[in-house]
This record gives sequence, structure tokens and C-alpha cells, in this order.
Amino acid sequence: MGMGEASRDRIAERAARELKDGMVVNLGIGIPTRVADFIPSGVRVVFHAENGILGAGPSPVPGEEDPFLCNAGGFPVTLAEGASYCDSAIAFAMIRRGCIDMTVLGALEVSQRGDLANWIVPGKRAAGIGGAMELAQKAKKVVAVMNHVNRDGEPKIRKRCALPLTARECVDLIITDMAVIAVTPEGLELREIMSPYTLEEVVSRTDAELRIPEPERIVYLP
Amino acid sequence: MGMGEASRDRIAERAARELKDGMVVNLGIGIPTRVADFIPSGVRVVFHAENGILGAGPSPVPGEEDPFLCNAGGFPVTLAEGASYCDSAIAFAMIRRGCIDMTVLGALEVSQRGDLANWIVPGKRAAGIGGAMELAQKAKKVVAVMNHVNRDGEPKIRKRCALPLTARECVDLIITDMAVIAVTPEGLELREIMSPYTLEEVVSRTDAELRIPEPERIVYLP
Amino acid sequence: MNKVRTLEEVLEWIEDGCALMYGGFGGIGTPPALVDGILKKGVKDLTLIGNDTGFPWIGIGRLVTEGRARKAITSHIGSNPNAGRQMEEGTLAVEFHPQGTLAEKIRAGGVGLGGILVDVGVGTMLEEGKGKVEIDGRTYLIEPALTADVAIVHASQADPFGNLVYDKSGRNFNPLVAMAGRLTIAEADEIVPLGSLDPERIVTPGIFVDAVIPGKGVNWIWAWEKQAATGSRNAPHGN
Amino acid sequence: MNKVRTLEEVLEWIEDGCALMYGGFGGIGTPPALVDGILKKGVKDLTLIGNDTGFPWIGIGRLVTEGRARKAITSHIGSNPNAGRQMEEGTLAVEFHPQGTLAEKIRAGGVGLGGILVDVGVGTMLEEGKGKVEIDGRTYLIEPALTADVAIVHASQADPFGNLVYDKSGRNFNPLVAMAGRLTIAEADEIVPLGSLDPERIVTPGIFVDAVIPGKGVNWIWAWEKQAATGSRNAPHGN
Repeated sequence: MGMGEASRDRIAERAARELKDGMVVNLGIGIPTRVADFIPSGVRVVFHAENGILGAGPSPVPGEEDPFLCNAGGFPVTLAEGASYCDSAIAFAMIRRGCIDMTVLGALEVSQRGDLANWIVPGKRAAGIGGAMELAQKAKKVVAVMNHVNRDGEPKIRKRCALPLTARECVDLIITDMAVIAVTPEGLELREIMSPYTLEEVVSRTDAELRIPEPERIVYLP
Repeated sequence: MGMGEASRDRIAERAARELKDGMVVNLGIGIPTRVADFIPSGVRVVFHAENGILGAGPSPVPGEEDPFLCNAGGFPVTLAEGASYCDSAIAFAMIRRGCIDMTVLGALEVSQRGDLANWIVPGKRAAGIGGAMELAQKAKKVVAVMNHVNRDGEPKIRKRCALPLTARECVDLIITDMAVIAVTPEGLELREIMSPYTLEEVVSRTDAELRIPEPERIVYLP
Repeated sequence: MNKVRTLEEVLEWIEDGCALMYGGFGGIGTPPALVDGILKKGVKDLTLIGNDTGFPWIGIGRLVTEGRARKAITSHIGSNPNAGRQMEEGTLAVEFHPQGTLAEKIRAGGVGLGGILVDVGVGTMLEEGKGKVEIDGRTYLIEPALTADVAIVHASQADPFGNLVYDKSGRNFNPLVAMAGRLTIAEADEIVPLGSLDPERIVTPGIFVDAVIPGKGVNWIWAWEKQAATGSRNAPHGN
Repeated sequence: MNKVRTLEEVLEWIEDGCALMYGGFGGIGTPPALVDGILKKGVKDLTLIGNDTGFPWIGIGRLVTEGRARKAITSHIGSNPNAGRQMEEGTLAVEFHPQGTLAEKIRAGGVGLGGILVDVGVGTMLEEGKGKVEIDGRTYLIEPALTADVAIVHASQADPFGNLVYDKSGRNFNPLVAMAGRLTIAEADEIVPLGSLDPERIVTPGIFVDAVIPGKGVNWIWAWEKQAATGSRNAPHGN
């Protein structure tokens, strides 16, 4: 999407601030994976991976990789204390039963009621669904991370998604390179604006109704 | 049913002769349990138990019982070499997938096409179903063992079962205190007669068509 | 993340009229201290969900014997005559399922499915009142998933996160039940420090468990001991 | 009862046009010697059933790359561009399922159920052409069970009866796939004598396994090694 490294890291860093101590968390592939690099100090979370790890630990020291210990993205990990292995059916049981406190997922579009589209663009090559549908539909808190507009400059936050949905009314928080927007029962609510963007820019590049709080309540992120 | 110990043991002994080397076998409660006491020498079978043992071994020496190692009937067992534990869902996966080569089940009635009734008598107290339905419907070979007539002297082998069925067209072999009868695509076929009964007695106490082989092909069991 | 609790604390979760699911098979693997606590607390009008109703004085059977259940969803009650008597008297409603179907219904609830399709029981009275689906010319019964307000299980070892390891055939329904409770309580004969269980040997990941209480070991005589004591025939499944 | 076979013997079971199910997740846990053998035997027109289509030169991906599959029932093909290209060209039919639904469809086949009921995907295009059932006011999709002519899995250890133990996250789909094959072949890095596996640690009971062949270990570089070698960013899931 032509997003720079710095911008991707800023989104990941912001998403990481949603992590609370003791949470069980699943991170999607792409920007979400980077969230693990920005966990606030003092916060301990349990990482869940769809391939059957509850309690994945940090990356191993180079040369110490175990070919049979990888995360769902295929990258080598270690094991945290108290971790366990299971088959993929049980890994998804954890998701479907609502045991995942938070997930961070990439997005193609998010609607103003929180519908998520992130797996297929009709006419284009589809990578597949993976675990996105279960995570979007069942995690207690869904954070969608993406560029605010697509490569044609069109808003990705829309009244209704044009693309096929991954799940309906599932997203709780949207974090883009321009803003942080909460999905509330009353609709989208602007919370934070990322430097160097202005309120007007965020509003004009969002194709949905956006509740704007009192000016003094908008947080401007550096 | 007023059947004597000797008669029960004779049925169990005859059922045991159906065991072939290498079979995976599940024995029901009652007479079927006794089959384990009569395994022909040289025959090694793998015992399956619904509570999650594949490869249950013989009874332990008295005093050596492990309170957490019991068969589906609640009696203490040991473990054979190569055995494994699993949960009850997987124990029944083995049954439903047709991995059980043979089962021996008690019966209330068997019809001439092999329907089995063995779990409920309307109006009487029911013990429940247990694993009987899965075993009857899915084991490769189903041996039904019972008294030839009920306590009122009425035949338990019938054209049609009067009692609610456990499973349809599932029984392969019927072993009673009077006879051994095979269920074939052509109907019931008398194979063996137990001493001291006569052919006429067996026929008169069977309420179903019974194919009688040439007299010289009937085996008379002592 | 420390889920170790006292018996008294977890008993507050178990209220009159709740649906209580339990592990165990013929009493073996049913958590004795928890059953004892529920009995002493005086909980009543329970809907019990589990493989069988134990023996009169073993496992979940004690709750049945004392008249604490109004319904049992189970596969077998034969080893507990009190269940049969109460069923006849109309004080205990009993819903029978084939054992393997019951196991999968509980697992389906535990893994967040709506239900399963089974062909066991097709062509029998178990069809009555059940939805049916045809797939590739075969008929299946629609069996909805089962969950419960509280699930109680027995483990040989647990760590403070709730990771569980079972003991031999004491495993039976326990790993299924552990996933199917809105609240799941594990009674463990031994509570070990976090990190001391082999991650490859953990059967129930702690994420499914809400509380761990220390067990006091097996506190009754088993059915077979009683039978052995009274001279009845021992019935081995062995070769 | 000795199920140990040679690669050549089991390859006779895998024929053109068969449905081949495989364990593994991104190639990790897909049996390398079996894939190699299938490739060399020249088997074609396969229907592949498994979590993903691996990487172009890792796991089941090699069969896809060489054009040996005409259909894939899977959840993800993103790591193997050859699958995407063949899908566009119309030479590979791809049936996508949500990963957790796929896992349970395979398990359902493995445990002898007709199918499962899931609410994942309700309200999306995945509903199209699928049967629906309503239970307690909620809508579920009817997802038929999946089985295959042959299932191939990777185990770290096996005994001659076919009891299997897996290695860390190499477990993934393997225990599910092991139950769902009409014939199941396990490739084990180590074959140990009967009785030497801990009965509590066996994940797949040998009853589901028809043949065990000796593996030759991991014979390729993993996706991350390639990326590390080319200087791409490593992407840990860690804290």
C-alpha cells in the first residue's frame, strides 16, 4: 500500500498500547505482527497462535531456531513459561469460545458499524481466509489496522463495505496512519489524530459519519 | 434371566472363538465381559474401552489396582504393551470410523435381518444407552449374546423386534445358550446347536425363519 | 494469572438451578472434593450433564442420591439405582444420548460449534423430535451442542494458569467438559509451579480453566472394591 | 501388527486422481519424504486437502508448483504464488474455508461425524450454496465432514503399531488428518519399539494409522531462513 516503515511501526506501536496485562492475544500477519515489538513495559500478555501454541515467546537468538517451533506466520518463536501445544482444532476452539481477549488484524475496508473486509477483492488473486473470520467474529476486542486510504486515494473507512465481508459488526477500534477511530453503538468516533494530519484531512478522507468530540478531547499523536 | 453361570461361561467361551489374532475388540458389560477369560491360546487382541483406553490388559493382581485405571465397566485393568489413553470423544471416533473389528453385546431381541434391541423395555426402568448404539452400528463384526428365550419362555430371536431398536441390520452372529446362528444376506442360518438341545427345540423356540443346513453340517457343541 | 482458589471461593459460583457439567466415567475422574462441597453447600435443582450418574455413593451419584438434581443429560444411569427410581417417580427428568454422541455434543459446545451431525441412532426411536439433514444421500441427526453454567473436572496435576494433565483412564470426559463450561473449575491432586508441566503433555490448555482447587485424593471405595469385598465376581477387560 | 513399511510400499497406495489430505501449517509438519516420493512417482490430478498450500518449494507446495493438483480444499494459498497463478489460469480449483472450520471439517471426517454446524462466516459470501440450520434462534451453516483416500502426516516418533507423538507446533493439523484418511501414512523421524512411548503422551493412537515409514529429517530451508538470508525483516510473535 506504499506505507512507509515508520508509518507501519507507528500504527503497531499505537495498537500495542491497547494491550492490557494478562490478555490473551492473537496477532495477524503484516503490521499486526509488529505489535509484539512494542509491548508497553510491565504488560505481560499470552500470545496465541492458530497452529497450536498458547504462550509463544520472543524470537529465538539467530542460530537457535527450532524448525518445529514456529508461529502461524511461519516464523520461529520460543516458548513462554506455562505455554502449551495443541492441534489446530483446539487452537480454534480457543478463538470460537471467546477466549481471545484481543486480536489485531489488517483490513481492506471497515464500515461505520464495524463490518470488516480483509480477505478478498473480487477479480484479484485471493490469498485465502486463514484464521481471519474466526478472529474477527469471536475475539473480545478486534483492532483493525490499515492505511487510511487505498493506493488510489479512496477512503477505506466507509458507510458500507464494497468488498465481501470477513465478519459483520466486529471491529472495535480502527488504527490508521492518520487517526484512531472507535466503533461505538452510536457509530464511529474520532479519538486521536496522527501527526502531521489535520482534523479536516481525516474527515475528508473518511467516507462515513464520524462523531467529532470537543476539540480539547481530540488527542494529537506526535 | 435366570441363566446359570455354566451357561453364561459357555456362551462367552463360544464368543471368544470368534476372536482372530490382531483384532481390535470391544466387549460390552455382562456376559461379553467374560469373553476375555476365554481367549484362544495364540490369539492376541487389542482391547478397546469407551472410557479412553486402547490396549487394556488383564486384571491386576489384587492389591495392585490403580484407582485411575479402569475399564468402561468400572473394573480395574492393567495396560498392554503399546497401549494409549485418549478422551472419550476419540474413543468413540475409533468406533464410528469402523476401527473396531469385533464387539460382543448383550441382547434383548434380535430380528431375522439382524436388527438389535438391547437398551430399553417400554414401561420398565431403562439403564440408558451407553456405547451400545455406536458399537452395534459401527463395529465390523457384531456378536449378540443372550438367552435363547426370555423369562416368560418367549423367543428372543424374532421376525421383527418388538422392542425399540438399538441399531438396524447390525448383528452378524447370535450366540445363545441353545445355538449359534449367523445373520446372512439370505436370512438367519443355524450353524451350531448346544448340548443338550435338539434341532426341533431350537426351531420351536425361534420366532423367525431359520435356514437349516444339511444335517451333517450342523455342529453339535458339548 | 494465578487461578488457584479455595473450595469455598469456587462454591459461590455454583447456584441452585444451574446447569452443572462434570467429567468422569463411572465416578472415575469426577472431582470428589467439589462434589462433596456442592453437597455440603446444599445446592439443589441442578441440571447434571455428564456421561453417567455414577454409583449411589461415588462420583456425581451422591448428588443424585441426595435429590439435588431435577434433570440429567447423560448416556447411562444403570449403576445408580437412585437415578432410575427418581426417574420413575418423576422427580428426575432423564435425557439419554448415545455415549459417543454425548461426548461430541459436549465437545461441540466446548469448541464453539453449534452442533454436530451424527448417523448413530438413525432408524431408532432416538430420531423422534430431532432435525435431520441429508448429505450425499445419507441421513444425519442434528445434535445441538451442549454447554453448562459451570463445569467441574478432575486433573492429576494443574499449574496456576490452569493447564491440566489427567491420570490414565481418569481422562475420559474431562478434557471435553473442561472446554464446555461458562466457568470451569479443576480439582487437581497436585498443583505444580508454572512452567513445570511438559508443554507437549498438557491435555487441557489453561485458557479454558477459570479456577484450580487442590484435591484431597480419592476419598471413597470404588465400585469394584465394594463388589470384591462382597465376593462378587471381578470382571476384567483383559487378555 | 507391525505397520512399518518402506516409502516404495506406501507409494503404491497413492494414485492419480486421489484425494490426498496432509498435515502441516506453512509446510511445518508436512511429511517431506512422502511429498518427495509422491513427486518422484509422478502422481497427478490430486485433490489436496489441508490447511494451506505451503511455500513454492516447501511442504505440499512442491506438488502444487509441479502442477500435480487439480483441486485444493484449503484455508490459505498466499504463501505459494504458484497456487494463485494456477487458480487464475483455471488449472487449479480452489475451495476456501475459514481455517477453524476446515480443521473441524477434517476432524469431523476423522471421528465419523457427518458434519458440523458453524456460525463463522454467517452474513458473508461463505453462506452461498450452503445449507443452514437454526438452533435457539441462531443461524448456523451446515459444513459436511471431509475425508480423503489417503492421509499423510509427520510425527517425531512412532512405534510399530502406529502410535504417534508430534513435535511442538509441528502438531497443528496432523492429529486431525491422521484420523480422516481411508488410509493413513505416518512419516516419523524416529521409529521406536512398541511400549517405549508414554501412553499418556501419545497424541494419535495407532489404530488410526495404516503404515509408518522412516523419515529423513527436514530436508529444505524454511521460509524464514530464506527471508533471513535475503535480509527481510524477521517477524516474531513474541513478548
